[in-house]
Amino acid sequence: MQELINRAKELLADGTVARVLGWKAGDLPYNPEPAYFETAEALEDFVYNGFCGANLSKYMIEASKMEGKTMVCLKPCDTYSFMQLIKEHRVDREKAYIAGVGCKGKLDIEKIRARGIRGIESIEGAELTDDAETLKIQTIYGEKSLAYADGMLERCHVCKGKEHVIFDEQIGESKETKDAERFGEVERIESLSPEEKFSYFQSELGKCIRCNACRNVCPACSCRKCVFDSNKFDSSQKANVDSFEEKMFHIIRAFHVAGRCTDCGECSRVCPQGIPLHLFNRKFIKDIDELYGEYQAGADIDSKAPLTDYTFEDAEPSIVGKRG
Amino acid sequence: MQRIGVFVCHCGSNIAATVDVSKVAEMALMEPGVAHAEDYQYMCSEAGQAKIAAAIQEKGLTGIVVCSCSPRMHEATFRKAAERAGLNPYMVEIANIREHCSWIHKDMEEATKKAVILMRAAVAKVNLNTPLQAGESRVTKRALVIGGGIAGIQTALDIADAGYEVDIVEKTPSIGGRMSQLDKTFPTLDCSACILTPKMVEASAHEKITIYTYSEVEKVSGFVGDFTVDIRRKARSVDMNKCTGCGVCQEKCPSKKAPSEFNRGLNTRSAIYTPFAQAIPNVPVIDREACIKFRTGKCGVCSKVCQAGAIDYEQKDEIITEKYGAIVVATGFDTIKLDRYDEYAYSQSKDVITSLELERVMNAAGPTHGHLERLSDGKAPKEIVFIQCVGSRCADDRGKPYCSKICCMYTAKHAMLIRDKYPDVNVTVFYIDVRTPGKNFDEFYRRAVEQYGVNYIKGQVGKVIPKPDGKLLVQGSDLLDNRQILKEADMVVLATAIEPNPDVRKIATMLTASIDTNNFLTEAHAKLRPVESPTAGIFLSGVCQGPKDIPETVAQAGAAAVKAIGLLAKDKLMTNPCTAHSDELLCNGCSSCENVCPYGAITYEDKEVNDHGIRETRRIAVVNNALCQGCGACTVACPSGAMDLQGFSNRQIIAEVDAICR
Amino acid sequence: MYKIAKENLSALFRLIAETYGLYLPVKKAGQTNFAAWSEDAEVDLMTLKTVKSAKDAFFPQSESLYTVKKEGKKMSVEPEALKEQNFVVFGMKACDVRGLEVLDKVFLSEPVDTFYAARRDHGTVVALACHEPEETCFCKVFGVDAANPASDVACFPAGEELYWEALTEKGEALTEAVKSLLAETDEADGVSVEAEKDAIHRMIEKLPYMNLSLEGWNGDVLSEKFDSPLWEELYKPCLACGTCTFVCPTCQCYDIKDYTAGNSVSRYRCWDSCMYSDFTMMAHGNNRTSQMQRFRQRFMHKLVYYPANNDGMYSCTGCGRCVEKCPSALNIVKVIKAFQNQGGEK
Amino acid sequence: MPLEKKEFKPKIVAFCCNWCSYAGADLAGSSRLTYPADVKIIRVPCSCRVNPMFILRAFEKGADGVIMCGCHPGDCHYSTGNYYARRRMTLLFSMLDYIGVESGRTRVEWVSAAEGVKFSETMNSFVEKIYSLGENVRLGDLRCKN
Repeated sequence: MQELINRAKELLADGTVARVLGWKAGDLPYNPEPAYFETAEALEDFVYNGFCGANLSKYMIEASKMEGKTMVCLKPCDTYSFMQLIKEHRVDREKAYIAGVGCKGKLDIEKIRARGIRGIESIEGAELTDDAETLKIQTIYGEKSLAYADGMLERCHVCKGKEHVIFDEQIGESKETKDAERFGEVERIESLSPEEKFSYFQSELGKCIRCNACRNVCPACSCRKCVFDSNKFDSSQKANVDSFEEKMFHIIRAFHVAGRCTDCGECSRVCPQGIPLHLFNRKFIKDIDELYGEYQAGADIDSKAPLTDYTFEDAEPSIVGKRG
Repeated sequence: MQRIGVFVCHCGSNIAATVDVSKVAEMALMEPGVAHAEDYQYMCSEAGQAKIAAAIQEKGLTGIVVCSCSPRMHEATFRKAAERAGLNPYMVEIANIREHCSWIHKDMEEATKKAVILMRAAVAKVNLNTPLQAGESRVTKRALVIGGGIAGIQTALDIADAGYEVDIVEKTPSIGGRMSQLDKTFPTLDCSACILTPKMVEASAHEKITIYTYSEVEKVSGFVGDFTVDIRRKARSVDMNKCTGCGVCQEKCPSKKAPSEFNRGLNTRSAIYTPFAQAIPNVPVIDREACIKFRTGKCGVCSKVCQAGAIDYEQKDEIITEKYGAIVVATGFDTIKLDRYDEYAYSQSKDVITSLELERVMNAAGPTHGHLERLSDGKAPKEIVFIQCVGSRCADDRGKPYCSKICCMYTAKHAMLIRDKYPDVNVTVFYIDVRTPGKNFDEFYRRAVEQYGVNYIKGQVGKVIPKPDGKLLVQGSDLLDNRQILKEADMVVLATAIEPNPDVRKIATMLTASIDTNNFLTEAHAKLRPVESPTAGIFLSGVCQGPKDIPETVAQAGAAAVKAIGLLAKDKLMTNPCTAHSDELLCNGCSSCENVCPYGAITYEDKEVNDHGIRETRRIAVVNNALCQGCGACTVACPSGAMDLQGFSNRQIIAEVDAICR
Repeated sequence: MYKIAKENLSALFRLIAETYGLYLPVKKAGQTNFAAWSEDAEVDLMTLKTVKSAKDAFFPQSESLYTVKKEGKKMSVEPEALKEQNFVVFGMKACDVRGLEVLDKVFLSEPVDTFYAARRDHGTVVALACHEPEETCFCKVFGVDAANPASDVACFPAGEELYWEALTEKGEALTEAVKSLLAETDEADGVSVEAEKDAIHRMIEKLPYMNLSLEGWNGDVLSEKFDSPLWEELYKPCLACGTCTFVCPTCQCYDIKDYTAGNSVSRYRCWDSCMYSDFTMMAHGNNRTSQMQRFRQRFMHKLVYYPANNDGMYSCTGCGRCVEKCPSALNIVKVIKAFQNQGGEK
Repeated sequence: MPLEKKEFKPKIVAFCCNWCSYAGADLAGSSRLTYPADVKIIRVPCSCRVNPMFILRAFEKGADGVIMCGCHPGDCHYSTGNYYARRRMTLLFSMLDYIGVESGRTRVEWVSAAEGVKFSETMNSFVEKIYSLGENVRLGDLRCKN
């Protein structure tokens, strides 16, 4: 982290960048917030640790409109989102100085809370430099501990790899965290009966409060105005009078980002109701991989997106019924 | 709020017999926005149109719905009627209660209910219609004809005679097509070459016609009036300007083993060749696969003997890009492959041949110099059996379901010619039906039977068995006498089904012209627009549209030419106003729409916008309305809904969905 | 005061449900929210904070107001019936109970929101003292006592017992209805309840946000706060999602929308969020055009406008849900602290 | 006393492209090839105009089945529209299947202007399938059910 701060100070000092986009220490041990830093003094509050899960690439849409370059701290998976945004002309590459920051897996406070750990005073072992495999958590109800991996975000268990697909320089080390199959859960659901599938999604989506956190955090959902907010389709927004509205919203949202979603997992991270929203996107990714060839959105700048491409021999929609 | 008029057509009894039309009109009055509703016997008639006009003017209607036949029939009629009455023509919607309702349902109550729903959907849509203005686009006064057979030649001549430039693109080294391979033509027995060659010469000499032989259409873009076409001129290896057509190169060429395409592979030709003596242009090409120079680098005889110095081994394919206002497809046909008809022993015996091969055998310039002989041993046949409908009218997927149309007549021709020239040869024809609907056709056939004693047997041949002595044993049945027939023959001739040239699929895709399951190009209307493709600016000439004989082909070629001329005669075309447009406040500039646009109609501009007080420069999609054809691919690719299609807007379609599901 | 063994709670719920509608924290697909009780519902009283506050029970996220039906050319309007059945909300916490007080001031003052009023009239709140307060809690800052919820019935969990104390007439009525399951208490019980309350108070003192100061936040500082350059800094990480407003026990803004269902149109209202760009959108556009303005609005409303109009009562209860749920780790505490620090520096 | 069962009359929306399938439906009509009146056709310029939102919208408003017809691959009037439509619908249908909606409720069929018979056969078989699946209860807004 110190290396990152030092580098940020240098780049600010020599005028390479006008500001730094990173994370500012929070007032609790686990809530650093995305923040801009314009001076060396401000960087005193800079933090980069296991709780810096937020994908900062979407902030670059606004930062691209600002005067001068922004040094943006992107984790390996965040760089895919950034690349995709360049591809869609939503960010300006020239306005970004990309610090590819190392990553050893990001933590999910909800996972820690789910262990019944509450009244948290301090957390040890969440620093990037720590080699500790265990989180030591001091609470007002006593000290607790948790294996780092057990506190990790779902997405880190199926990590795409620790390579930055785009960067100006790489700072800090990474550690492999992948220990699960990316499509394991999707396959499990696929194997259920229609009734079981339906009841699974009914209960998950039944929690949705239409708060739009998933949409607003999503780097692929970068529309200036979402269709659900405009009158173009006469589509419902905010309301959840009927359970259909959540289904409509989440299916269409996933469809709109299909072939563009990098599987960054932010949607699931921010969902206040803990809905595994990535399962929608990942289903599309799996289908695209199987039907149209493997495709990783944001891996490159010039590939054709699966939904704006075709071949004569493409599978017919009837394949859906046939696959069983 | 719109003031909508609903007009329900009885279509005589076509609609009224199954749909309670007055009930539909009555129900229409319940719909929001409907200010007027009536039903009438024939809405498309003068009187019907007058009713519409009167209602528009008297009731101040802002939109109308006509519940009638398919919009593909009379949408244009009603739009014009509305326009004459002062209403924007795009404020008209059609509810198709004939083809989609009265004609397919029997129960009156059910059909009426459905008609009401279709009316509602149309009313819901027209409530959201907005007046649209058609734009204009220019017409390039030049036509392209794809295929240089008799169809293409005739079309090109007719267009050129009307004063327009025409280019013919022909895949093979010479124009002439299938007709040039024929010996005689029915029912007059004219020599095919004698009547074709003057046409070929006329085309090549015509100042308005440019012929690209040994060339193929590579890419087509644009739209009616303004197509841009890339033509690949394959490397001929002979300089067209220098070659005098003396033919010495062909004579001296040491490689003479390539099968002659023109003679259907029955003999061979040299590596440097013109397909036939009357070829136009009379400039040979080098078949690089067969040429020793190209295969081994050694040889070069042709270059040495060519006094004009026309041989150019370095020549490369050349791409020409040209603009056209109209395109005529005249890609013709080929006979089907017979590998799935093993029972006729075509692949086993040289003496089993197709009728087209027989044409070459009977032709003086053919492999046997016009002598009727067995290809296996050169002996004169005494017994010839013709088998009809090989692959035509076929119920299974080995052949074609359709009648190839020309076989009955050319078989009668062949039988007659053989009996005439070789009276000692017995000719037997196995047929399913003999079809002779054409001027002088049946007379022709009867002459074959009555005057020339051709033995016609109604029945099919099950098997042809080559015997060790070289004879062919034909096993057939005589359906009229209900008996099995075993017949020894010296030659068997198969009336092989014809199919559209296999290349037509590729060409149809480039032209976005639709094609049917048999690869024949679809006409815009089977009866009323038989020479036009549904794709504007594309016309159909000859067998690419369906099986035809020469006179029909020539007639259709002329008809296609007239349609093309009609288009080229216009200076401007009205464009379809149902094009896409992008809402600049919603556009993200993400390029998704651009990536799916087949016409390159979408570009991006950095534009200053005022988004509710926020002024900024944004990358915004801009649609070129002259290029946009209104498919709507972009509207779905656009995640924000910024792209919408006029005339088929998101809200209009949703209104229809809602009305139907109500 | 009465008591009931915790193991008898399901019997209690069954009994309540015989005469009342019953809403209580139910765990569904891993998350606990207030929901209607049923025999197979997974009741979860262990989770301190439901994801959404309990305000749903009185001010549902979406509710129909009336339906317009059309037959032929005739239209008819059918207003939605007001709540008539008595119901109990069991397991609310002191902060959420305070949330209702905030909503009352909005919805029960003229013009009275009849839908809300009907629900308040028919609803009985059974609140639970907070057994184990968490680091995100700061209700004490707003004068809420987590150990003594001000409800119709207050319950105190201690050991294997749940102590039951009716505080209002409605509470008495409910107590009467379930008396068969309640046991009388003695002095020893009183001691354990007091011990539990003390324990809660002691824990609350240890919480990180206890020293948060509201000094300087009142109706008099309107323009000073409004014009502060700090907002430009603070709002930046905000994603403009509505999570904070949707989990908040006091956010009361709603939107009114129409739904066309074939032959009828229903007019309904649903929670809106001042974080959304179309919030208070009018024909001429929007009076808050930037996210900074929208962000500022939320906190100004909670800490300045509302107290200015309601005798100094803040419309934040310190429940800490926004602290837990904000995807960008923003929250009202950070805002208050930012102004505090700035004050200090000056 | 057995409850009187209301006869199930499905609502079926068919999106047909103007150039092939709508013309195919016209041909079915002029050839008097019947299919059930439950099918209502919406004309769109091309299958690529069909937004997944339209399909979900139809289900929302009470449709029991939605079918989309377009030109055969390779024959699109706009050259490529049906290729995009094919991918879009494949993914959408797969998603619907994934969340437990019966895959028989959605279908794509390529019908040319010459295939009146196929149009009629397709509609007959699709309607039959919808009858066998019964009323759509998994997608759809309850407010539209009454």
